Amino acid sequence: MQIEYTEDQEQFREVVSRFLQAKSTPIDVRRLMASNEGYDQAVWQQLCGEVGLAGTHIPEEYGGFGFGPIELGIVSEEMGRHLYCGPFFASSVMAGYALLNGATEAIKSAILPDIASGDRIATLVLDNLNNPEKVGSVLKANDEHVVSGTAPIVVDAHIADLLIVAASTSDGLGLYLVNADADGISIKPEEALDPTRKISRVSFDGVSSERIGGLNEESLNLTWDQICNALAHEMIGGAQHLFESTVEYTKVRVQFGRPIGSFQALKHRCADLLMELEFAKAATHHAAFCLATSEGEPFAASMAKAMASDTYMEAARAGVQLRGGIGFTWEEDTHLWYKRAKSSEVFMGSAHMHRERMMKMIEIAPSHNTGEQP
Amino acid sequence: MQIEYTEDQEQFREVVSRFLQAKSTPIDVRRLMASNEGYDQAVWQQLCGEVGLAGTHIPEEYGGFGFGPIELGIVSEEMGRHLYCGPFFASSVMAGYALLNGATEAIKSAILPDIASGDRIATLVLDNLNNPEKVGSVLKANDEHVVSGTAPIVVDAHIADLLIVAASTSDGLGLYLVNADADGISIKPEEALDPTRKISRVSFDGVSSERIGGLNEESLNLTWDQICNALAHEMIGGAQHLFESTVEYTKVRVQFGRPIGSFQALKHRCADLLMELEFAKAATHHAAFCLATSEGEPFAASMAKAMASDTYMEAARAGVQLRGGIGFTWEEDTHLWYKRAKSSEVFMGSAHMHRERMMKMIEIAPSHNTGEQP
Amino acid sequence: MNPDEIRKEVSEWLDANWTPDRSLIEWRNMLLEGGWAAPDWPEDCFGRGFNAEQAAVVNEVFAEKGAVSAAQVGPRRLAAETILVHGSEDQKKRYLPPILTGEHAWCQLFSEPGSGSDLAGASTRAELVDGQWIINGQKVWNTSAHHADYGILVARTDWDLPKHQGLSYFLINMRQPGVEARPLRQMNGHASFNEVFMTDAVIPAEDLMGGEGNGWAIATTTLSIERQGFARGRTPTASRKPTEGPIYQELATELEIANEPYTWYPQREGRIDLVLPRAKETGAIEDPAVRQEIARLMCLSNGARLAAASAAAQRKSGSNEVIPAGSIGKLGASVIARQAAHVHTMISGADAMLSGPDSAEEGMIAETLISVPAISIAGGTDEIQRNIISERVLGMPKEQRSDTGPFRDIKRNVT
Amino acid sequence: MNPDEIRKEVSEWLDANWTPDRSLIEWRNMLLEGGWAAPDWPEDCFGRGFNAEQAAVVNEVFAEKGAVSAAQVGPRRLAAETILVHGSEDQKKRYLPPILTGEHAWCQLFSEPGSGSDLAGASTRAELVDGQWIINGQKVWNTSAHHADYGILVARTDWDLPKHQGLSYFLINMRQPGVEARPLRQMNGHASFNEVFMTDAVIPAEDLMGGEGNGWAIATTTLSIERQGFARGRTPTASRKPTEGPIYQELATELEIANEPYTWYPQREGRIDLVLPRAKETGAIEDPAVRQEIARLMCLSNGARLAAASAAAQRKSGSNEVIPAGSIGKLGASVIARQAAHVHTMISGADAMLSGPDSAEEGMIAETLISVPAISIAGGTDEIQRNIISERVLGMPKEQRSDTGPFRDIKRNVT
Repeated sequence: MQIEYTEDQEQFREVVSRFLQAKSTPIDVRRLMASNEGYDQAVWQQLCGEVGLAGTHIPEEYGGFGFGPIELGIVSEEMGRHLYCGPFFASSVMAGYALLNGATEAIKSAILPDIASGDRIATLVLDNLNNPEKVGSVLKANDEHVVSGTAPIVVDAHIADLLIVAASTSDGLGLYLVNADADGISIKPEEALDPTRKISRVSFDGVSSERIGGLNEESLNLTWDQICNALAHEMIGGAQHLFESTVEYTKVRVQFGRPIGSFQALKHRCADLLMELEFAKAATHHAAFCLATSEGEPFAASMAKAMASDTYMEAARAGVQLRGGIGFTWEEDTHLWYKRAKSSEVFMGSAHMHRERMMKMIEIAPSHNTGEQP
Repeated sequence: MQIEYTEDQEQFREVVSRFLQAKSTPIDVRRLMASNEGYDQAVWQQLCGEVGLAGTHIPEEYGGFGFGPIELGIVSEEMGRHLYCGPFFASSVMAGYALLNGATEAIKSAILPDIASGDRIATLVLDNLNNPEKVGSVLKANDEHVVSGTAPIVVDAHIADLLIVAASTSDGLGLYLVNADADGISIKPEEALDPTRKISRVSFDGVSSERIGGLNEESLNLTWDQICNALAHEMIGGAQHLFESTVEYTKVRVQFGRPIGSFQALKHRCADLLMELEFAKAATHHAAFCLATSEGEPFAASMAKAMASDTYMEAARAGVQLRGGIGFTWEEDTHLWYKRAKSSEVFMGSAHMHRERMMKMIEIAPSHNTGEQP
Repeated sequence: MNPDEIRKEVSEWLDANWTPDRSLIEWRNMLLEGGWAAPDWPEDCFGRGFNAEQAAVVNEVFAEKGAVSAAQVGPRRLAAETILVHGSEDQKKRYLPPILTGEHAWCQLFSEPGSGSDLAGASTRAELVDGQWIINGQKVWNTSAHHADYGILVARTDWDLPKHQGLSYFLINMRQPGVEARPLRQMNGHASFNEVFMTDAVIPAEDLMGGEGNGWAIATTTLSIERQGFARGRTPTASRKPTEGPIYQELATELEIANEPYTWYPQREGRIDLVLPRAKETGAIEDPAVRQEIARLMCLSNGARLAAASAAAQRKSGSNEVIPAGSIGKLGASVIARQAAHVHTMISGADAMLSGPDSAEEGMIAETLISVPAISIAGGTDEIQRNIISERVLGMPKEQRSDTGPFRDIKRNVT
Repeated sequence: MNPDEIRKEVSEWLDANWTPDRSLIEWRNMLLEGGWAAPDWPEDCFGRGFNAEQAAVVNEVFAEKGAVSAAQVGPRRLAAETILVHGSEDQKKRYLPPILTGEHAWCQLFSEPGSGSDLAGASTRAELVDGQWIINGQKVWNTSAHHADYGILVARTDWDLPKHQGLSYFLINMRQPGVEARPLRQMNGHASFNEVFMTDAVIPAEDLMGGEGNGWAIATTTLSIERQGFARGRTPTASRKPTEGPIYQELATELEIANEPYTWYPQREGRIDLVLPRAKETGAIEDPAVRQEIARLMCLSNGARLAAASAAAQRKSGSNEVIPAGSIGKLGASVIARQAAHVHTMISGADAMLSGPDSAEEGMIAETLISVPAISIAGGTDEIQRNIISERVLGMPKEQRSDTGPFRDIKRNVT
């Protein structure tokens, strides 16, 4: 199983990283999280236009770069590191993958180019963000494509032009397309624990919409895995930022006449955390390679999300704790990542759901590698 | 909820402790664990005769001291501390409680005095040591009191005179009395992970026996709780010994020109362990008070066993780890307690079974104290 | 006096004197004269020398009758109990009565931006100029400082002595031009602490407490009182009687101000009380993996409660065994809060992404999730508690110090 | 050479030379002459200068053809690879060939009863008397010392220098009257280590390696080789061909002796391979709480495997990023083994009370439960690994040392 990035991929990371370092500083993040929109339109246009990131994983025939889960992982990792605020995840990742896996050819050709170019913002409306098995339990569509029900948490719906709605029908889970301003749709912005990722409650009161396809068990699970792969990368990027900044802090902060990083309790905590982080990072990169090649463990994405969840929170807890009181202040930046860690922990399934999901996959395919020593 | 020992109880502890300190040294333990019998008959007779411990919790009318779960806890705690090797737990605690809760008056009067005096050794034959709900799934008795089936793990059966057998019948769980040398019984000593507590596989090939009573759900659970209470005390005693000896070791062992106990990693590990130990000890003592008064949380014994299991193992791991290579040698005494900790962890239900059992009890009685702040 | 005698005496006294129609200050002055403002204080110092059990009876009767007691909430108690131990007669007479009556609010001025865990590394400067102490420096984490009339202050009076010896303990008037308190916002959005800037602030010579250079020893008393509070938790108790009458208005205002910084403290402690209700409401209690974690939480929280009770009983019975209830309880509170947050997260699932009044328990779950990190920092970090436990209780050897010798030569943060 | 060329050459050579009818020593001497005994060694030193990938091809072909390779198992490889780096030409010539042919077994003599984690605190004494080194002292944890012909020894040659500077590295003949190896029994009943007592043991002057006082630097090389072995795990690989013929008899005997100390090593690592089969067999896999723990274990073990692969890939590509694969892998092995033991305990329930051949997996589960504590100690404790990671990788500041100055003045254990 290949686990190395190519030189091209490393260069791509460098480009993304430089852009975000300039455009998504903690000052930008604080400004955007305090705003209603939650993103900077000019930066979004640059990101889509000049850098072209919104189409990273969208095939060239639909106006994208035609890269795969690995490059999308690179973009996501850097966005997580810099806590990028914008509709990338909702539009490109969530809506994009749902369309790629479940929409008709005509719809893909009609919509994906706008998503890839950033000209239109889409989001994926799921009525359950805990478990793919539960998707479709609230949102229903009848045979006339009238959608009803409420999705309590939809990322970036407040700025979306298009809603891609997964609703259950008499023949499984259907995908529906509606304009965000269609009659009968209510989009209510919610206070989010993590104010850097805006969420809304979206209700459908008998909304007439267009059926654009559907997701069966396999394609729903694939979509979930692909979204989790991007999310896990984002989380690993955030965890790395927290970890690195925390270690640096312990080297300069003095207490009892010595840098606190010289105290063994802190050193050992950082060492354990580095181990956890290296493991989670390797598992996450591996998930991207598995998705890219359709090889490897079927549970690779769930494993990555489970490990990223635990590791990001552990890095966040250490980030606050090792800074002491300063770490708990609003003024210090640590809490920005802490909140993203906490919110991401439960987004698209908690570690505990993903561990159970891993086990189900293993039971189906018991011969798969479970990690024993050679 | 009273959580203090009386002066009498403290003095009782002192007596028990002095006796065991003299009679159950690590040298004794090593001698007995290497022997087939696993106990010293002379010490056992002193313990039963002079000190009278075998009847601690057996009512005076049956020849015991008439003490309760608190005093039994004290005895068990000291035995755990000194790793006493002998049939106390099997005969007095396990068989004793089963008889007290489930046997007819006539049988109690006939047998308990011998158990209290140590003149006869009994043991309780359970076909399942994991979960009270599963007791009786293998051992069966027919209406003619013929017992069949195998109990894979029976403590001290190899030296028992009497077997008290719990077997399922057409009218629930029955208690049966058989002599250990009765026809059709096979007692096969097994190698035990903890050689200080001998165990055997006991098979009944259609053994005619005497029905002496039975255990309903309530009395079976009470018996299980009482045994767990004694066991948790034994475990806390062992954990305390490990903890104290380990902390002392770190004060004298020098590496890098300083006592290893001055390294913060070790100090903090010991501090965490002290906390865990204090919590588990308090919960265990509390369980005894609850059983003594029939008040308090119904899950107190399960809570104690769960906490004692985790804490004893943690103390055992630290005991080996903080001694380094020396701690892993046969020559050092730490492994004696380590093996007792590991074996006790799963005896009468693992921490994980007991946590689930706690939750079941809470669901039945949701108003019970769950430990929230006042 | 036995409990029954106390119950009789306090009941009679309240029956004769208590009415909700007096002003708060008038009533509390009566309490003070009657000896009921602080019955657990010494008889020669406004109290009756009651032990904890006896004092509990007094509180019990007050609660039953709905009678207002002396001012309790906030850092004033830390100040009062420290003054009680270390203050001069004059300081006790001047400062303790207005604390009990509620006329004076206090704050604690110990931590500095450069010395958090290392409190003894304080570098706020106190210089004796013309018979007065002139104070310059910055303090932080000062609960209620913006409402406080006075502060207990640790400042450095000698830079050539070793760090613990150069500190002195002052009682400082906060209502003076040289003192400025600014609110400090926390990651959970509350601003219950302050930063306090002192620029040529003035303290009269007589408000140095316990002698120059003894600041550290006295601060240790305050910290130990504080730690015990942490281990106990500090949810204010409510009166059992309906509370109508003018005095209750005044009291409500007093409590509102005094309690404001503490509204998120129950969330900081993990809101264990919400775990079972939420688990049942969401159905998460059906999940065996969640059940394991709830049970673990209950083990911890019951264990902590029982261990604290056992330690208290042993203290009462005068046992010699050292049980560091304060530090163990404080460390336990951290572990419990962390496990509670873990369990709440499992129970909520993706709903934990929401906060604000629409979210679970009107936002209290969300506030819990972003408040628990404070419990393992405030009042001495977990790391400091583990040092205390290992060194003072277990007697494990101290590390070689890097902060000996004259304070001015010790490496410290550039601030 | 590219893989195909190598495959061709080694295949042809084996086709021309390999037969299981030769004696082991005869065959291995041929290997040595042919340059196939250690193809990854330098060309001027019995090898061909192959990189790891190239060497893997050679192993592959040997395995396919069932050809016996040079002696591999046991501490001999630690000795050989250290001599390869630090030995004199004379030492390489004298010692390396008999290691490869299997004529000489070696052991490692580093740890002492008084210096375990603190290896540089060794106090075994080496004194130069009449042109020979006279050795006195005790070593411990010496795998296979009772079978060894030679040992790599760290001993103190100067007591007045700081501790790291007073050590020298020796190659010692174990077959002499002054050396006694006694087996040391472990808590799991195995006795795979020895204590070695040296009483006026003799080492010729030419068997000091790398110059007097350079012992610590050379020992570091050995330790780093050892750590990487830990991180990799070390289950010997088997040949793929049926193995009949006299040479296999000899080889089996060699391996039996050499592998005997390692029979419990897979148990020490937690026997992850048995987790799923046991969970299914017992039905424990139906329990969601057990499933969570199994999944956690799989996350850890896959994470460790993938992180090691990623580090190896980066090393190969010459990346500058420092990934301390050895220490992280070693620390990971501890966490994994502990979690595996936890899972095995959950799966077994009360059956974990049993051991011996009748118990689960012919006693291998029981042996696992009492062997895992070793993994976090042997080859450098978890604590030492965390020090290495935090200081060398993360660049966190070192603690003030208590063991500077002349070694004779440093506090140490009374032995």
